[in-house]
Amino acid sequence: MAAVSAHEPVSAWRDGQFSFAVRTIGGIAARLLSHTGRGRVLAVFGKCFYVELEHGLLCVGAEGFTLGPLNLITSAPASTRWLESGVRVGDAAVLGGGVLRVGHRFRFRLDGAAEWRPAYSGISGHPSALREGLQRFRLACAGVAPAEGLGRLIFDDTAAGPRSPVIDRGRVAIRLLDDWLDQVLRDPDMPTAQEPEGLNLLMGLGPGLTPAGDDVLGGMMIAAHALGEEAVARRLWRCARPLAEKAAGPIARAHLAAAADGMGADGVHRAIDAILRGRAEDFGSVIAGIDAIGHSSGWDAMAGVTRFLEASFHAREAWDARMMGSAELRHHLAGEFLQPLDRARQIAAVTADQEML
Amino acid sequence: MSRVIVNRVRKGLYLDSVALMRFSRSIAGLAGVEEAALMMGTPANLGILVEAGLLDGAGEHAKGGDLVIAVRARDGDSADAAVAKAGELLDQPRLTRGETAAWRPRTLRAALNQVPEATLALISVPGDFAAAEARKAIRRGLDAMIFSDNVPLADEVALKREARDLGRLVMGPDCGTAIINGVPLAFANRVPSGAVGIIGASGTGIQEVSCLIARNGAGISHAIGVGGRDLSEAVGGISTLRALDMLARDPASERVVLISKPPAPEVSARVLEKLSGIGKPATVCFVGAPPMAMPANAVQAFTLREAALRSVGVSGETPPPALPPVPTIAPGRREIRGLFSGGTLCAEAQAVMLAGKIAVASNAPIPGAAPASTGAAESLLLDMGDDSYTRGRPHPMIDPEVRDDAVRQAMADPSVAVILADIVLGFGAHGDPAGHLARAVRAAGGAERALLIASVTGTEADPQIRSVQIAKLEEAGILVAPSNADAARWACEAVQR
Amino acid sequence: MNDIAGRIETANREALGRMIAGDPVLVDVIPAAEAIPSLQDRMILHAGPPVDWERMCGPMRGAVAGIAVFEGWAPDLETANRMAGEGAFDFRPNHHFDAVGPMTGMTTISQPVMVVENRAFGNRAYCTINEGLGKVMRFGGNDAEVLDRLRWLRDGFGPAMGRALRSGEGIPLKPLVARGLTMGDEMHQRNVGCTGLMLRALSPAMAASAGDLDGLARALAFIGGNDQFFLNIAMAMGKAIMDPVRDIEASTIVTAMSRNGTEFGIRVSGTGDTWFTAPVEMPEGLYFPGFTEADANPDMGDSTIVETVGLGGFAMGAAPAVAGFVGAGTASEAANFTRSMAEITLGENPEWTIPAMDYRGVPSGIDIRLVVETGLAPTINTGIAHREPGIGQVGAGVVRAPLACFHQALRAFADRMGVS
Amino acid sequence: MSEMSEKPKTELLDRPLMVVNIGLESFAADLRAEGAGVVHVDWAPPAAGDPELAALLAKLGA
Repeated sequence: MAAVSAHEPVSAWRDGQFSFAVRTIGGIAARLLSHTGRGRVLAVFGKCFYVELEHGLLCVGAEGFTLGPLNLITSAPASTRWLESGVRVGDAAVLGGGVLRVGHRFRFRLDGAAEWRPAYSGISGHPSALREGLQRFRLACAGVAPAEGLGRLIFDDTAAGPRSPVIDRGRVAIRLLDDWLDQVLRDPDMPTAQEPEGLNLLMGLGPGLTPAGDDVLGGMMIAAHALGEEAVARRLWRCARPLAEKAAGPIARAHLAAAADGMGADGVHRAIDAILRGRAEDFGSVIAGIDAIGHSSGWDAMAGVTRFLEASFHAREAWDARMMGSAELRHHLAGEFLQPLDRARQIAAVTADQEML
Repeated sequence: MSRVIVNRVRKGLYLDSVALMRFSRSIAGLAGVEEAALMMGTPANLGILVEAGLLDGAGEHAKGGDLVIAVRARDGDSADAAVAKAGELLDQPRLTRGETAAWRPRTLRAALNQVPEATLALISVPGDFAAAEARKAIRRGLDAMIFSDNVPLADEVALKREARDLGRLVMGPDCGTAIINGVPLAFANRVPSGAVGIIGASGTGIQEVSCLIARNGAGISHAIGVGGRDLSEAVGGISTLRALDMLARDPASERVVLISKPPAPEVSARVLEKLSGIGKPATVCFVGAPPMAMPANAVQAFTLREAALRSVGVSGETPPPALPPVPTIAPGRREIRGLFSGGTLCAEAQAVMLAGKIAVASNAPIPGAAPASTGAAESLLLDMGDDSYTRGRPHPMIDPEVRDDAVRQAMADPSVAVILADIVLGFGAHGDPAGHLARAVRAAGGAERALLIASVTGTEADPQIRSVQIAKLEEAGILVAPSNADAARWACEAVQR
Repeated sequence: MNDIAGRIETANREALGRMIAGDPVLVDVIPAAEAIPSLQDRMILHAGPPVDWERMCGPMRGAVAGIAVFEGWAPDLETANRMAGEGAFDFRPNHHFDAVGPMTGMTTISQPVMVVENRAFGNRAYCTINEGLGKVMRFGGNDAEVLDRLRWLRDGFGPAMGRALRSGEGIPLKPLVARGLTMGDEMHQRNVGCTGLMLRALSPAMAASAGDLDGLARALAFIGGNDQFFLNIAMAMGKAIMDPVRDIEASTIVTAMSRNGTEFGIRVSGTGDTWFTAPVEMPEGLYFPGFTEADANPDMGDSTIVETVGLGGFAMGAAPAVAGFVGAGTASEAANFTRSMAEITLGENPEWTIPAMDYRGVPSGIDIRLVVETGLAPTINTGIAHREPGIGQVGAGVVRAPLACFHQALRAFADRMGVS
Repeated sequence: MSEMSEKPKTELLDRPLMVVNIGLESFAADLRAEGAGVVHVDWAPPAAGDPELAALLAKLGA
């Protein structure tokens, strides 16, 4: 067959086939790839394509593609467009001998690939760090979150900004979920009978491959795992799963199932880590990480994350107040980090920001 | 100002939100479009589409994994255009799986490379290309059957002269019917094979004769259509003479029937002279022609029915069946209105009526009949297969709708006593012409109306099954005669009673 | 009128006969100046119909600058560019000098050319040696690495291959290509089978006549490492087969198809040396990962001489892997390309048969009348070069010869025959 | 075109019918249903309907 461009290792090309190394594999994808099997290409997009195997989906991307539970990051050049290079919906996918073959043109070698799992740096989850982190994060992404989708639910006051049917329904759903989270986080052994309303409004809501509403729920479950509240995540998923089975397509369902296991795109995990540590300087790269996750799905997930963190902060605070029994303590806690003067200016800045949005 | 909502659902189609957003905006910007949305068909999104007044029946059943294209526009056209544009945008280059498309040759030359033993080219391309394709065929040693009409006369003449020099046969143009070695071609009927060879200048003439022969227990060796203008002065009967040579040499053909409208005098002389030399008994039926001198081996028939009976040895004089009892026709009604899809069947009906001393007019008059435009005669027989009716519309045998208006008018016309109609079955014809006519008649309704008489040209072996078609006509109160000639005779009797 | 058709048929039968009777043999590798006496100093032969400096595409300009430095006509690339703009070099098509060249197709005096002799008619045709993959002169590469390789080809590989060929009777190419067809090659986008066969044919003689072992090892590794090594030989073979078919009065057979990155040109037997040209079309194909259509250079190269003799896109039925590779549908649809080309050719080549199509011969003798009548333009399996000089191939696809060339040719032919 | 003259004279009536159908595909389908030999030509006007070129082709024996 013919030559390959100069800066592409000739080894990638052999007799009509391109063979690339897989650099990193997401946690869930790794489980799928641990045994042989057959499947097919389910959908092809610019930078990635989804392969449906017997037990689930995985997503193949080129160099620099976002890390995630379903993702395979390969050595294919970053500017690769899979459709233009011949990947087609329906191409056969064959897994065996440490190699994933896709159609007649592509081979992805799995040996030596690193597995990726979300990692948190010893989060204390101390309410005061959490509250400050949330404020700093909101400040950093004011005006950055896109108008589409539910990203603007990150901010408390969503009344501002252009109205849309998606936001209207989303706000109603979030308010219902906030109330439910508030109770379940305060009283973990709340009777399970109480279903988290608002899920049916949220599931499948909004544009995008994985609807915005699904990403919000995903963000909530991921945040729950991050804060050690796996039980809450499981309860959310127990109610949401049947809705997802009926309403969502296989790709949205796969992402939700991963979130139910506490795993989402790397950018979301980094954002949670930064918020919980309250560290200021990370937010620039955190914002970029979120933006890299599909058009709005990173921001939609962060809406779910911030809602969950907010609810868990209030529940923790109420619990502390009950324990300490006095308002001073609350004041003490609130003031510990910020000098009174800073606080006033701080609050003014945040409110000003929101009008501008 | 009526607004139109159009939805289209694309099953299992995945698009990321960037693409969905881009497409929605580009469609919303199209002319006449008020609002457009492309969303995955999740229940929540369908709820949004309802609220935005964008959902219609098609979009309702979309599932989570489907993509819904929803458009509200000023009018139907802009809505459809917008949905079509959305479809275009969505159709990324998809290589369809599926079995390999068998290769179909693009030209006669390539087809002959694939199938060198081909013997006949059946040509039904638009008229102005048909002669050129036929010329290529005869030059490659094939005979040609030209189904296409609207072939210029000069092209027909030049083509047939070259065919004569090459010893080839050109059937047509406008040849709708032929049966070769028992195989029906184009608009033919499925008739048993037998000893009678037919040469016909008209399609429905061949169909009527071959079906009547079949009904009388005999069969056809070959039916060769030569086209309506072959026996004209300009063409000079080249294909008829060639066909006579072929049937003369053909062992399977023991008898020959020749059917056409009255040919030009010197052409008919030349044809009859050739006929006398074929060494086989022949029946000649120049529909509408006066009695003529026939060669020793030939006998003249004046109707298709008579020609069919004579060719199977049944004498023409056997008394035709009489008109069954029918309600008396109201005094005001005097006219016979004939609505024919078959040209020669119309000619035969005119011949029968003229013989029955009834003044007849037609848009395709035989000698002795008045042109339709004069309106002089009381009875009007229309050949609805004529170019004036089929300009830009399919032939009435394919699309009976063409005849419905004329049926309604005739039923509503108080002066019409009898309505005559032919039903032609066989390959290529409409799937249920009788059912169609029956529905048109019932729809026209009206308590007191004209007498309807029809005949069914076809066989039990035809796709439409003749007995089934007859039953449908009789159910609608339409009288069914055994042949086209009988139907015409019954009409005369009904009017003269 | 019928005698015109008769004359054309007789002429075409003669033309097809000469095509089938051709007996191309690879006999030598010698410097271009020695092979082509009319090739002068500062003359640069290029692929495709005539094109001047202003209208040359990026890769061809890169190649011109590079070859000028290689031949010592300019000290460096910038000066070479300036000189080219000032008309210092005489640009001519390869085809006018019995030569062909892939992609930019640079042929100049000191480059070694492979010599294919048509033993049935005694004519010879020439083509430079295929440089291999990636950054090479044929894709417009012109840096030190490219020029060093050209020097090695001139001083090392070329002479070695020439010596090997001269030590024997030459290598008949028809039987070799016949075996290549049974191995899935179509001699344009896929030459892996024939390259292997050529290496087996050459190595004993190269070893026997080798000056030093390192040189021999490098030469054999050079052939073995380049799947497209045989492409240039197939092209010279195509040229050697078609040249005796030129200038047959009243013949409507196409004797050359070629593109220069700007225009696609064809020549027809019965219309002399005239080129009938039209803007070259963009190929439809699949891109190597990392590249898209935006990176593609319009179609370029004399390699369509391969389709002219019935191989390449015409023999796709023998190379199902190519159909998949060039994005021309599934492998099982490859045979349809050959059947489609059979609609516009006058006959089949009985020596080059396709097993998967029941040993049917490859469609041979493109007739401009059939192309115009059916509207089926010749299908070409083409490599897609990057728009920027020196990056190399970025994909492969199928491209159709523009019908406009054939309409022009038919009208010119009719005039010449006194038919209007 | 090139093997025109040597083609033996085929007689329509005395050998099994093998039809080259050029035009309406339904005719080919009917013939196939009747078990007759037929090859359907995917026909298009010569020279894409350009009358001038088509005329030239005819004169040049295409």
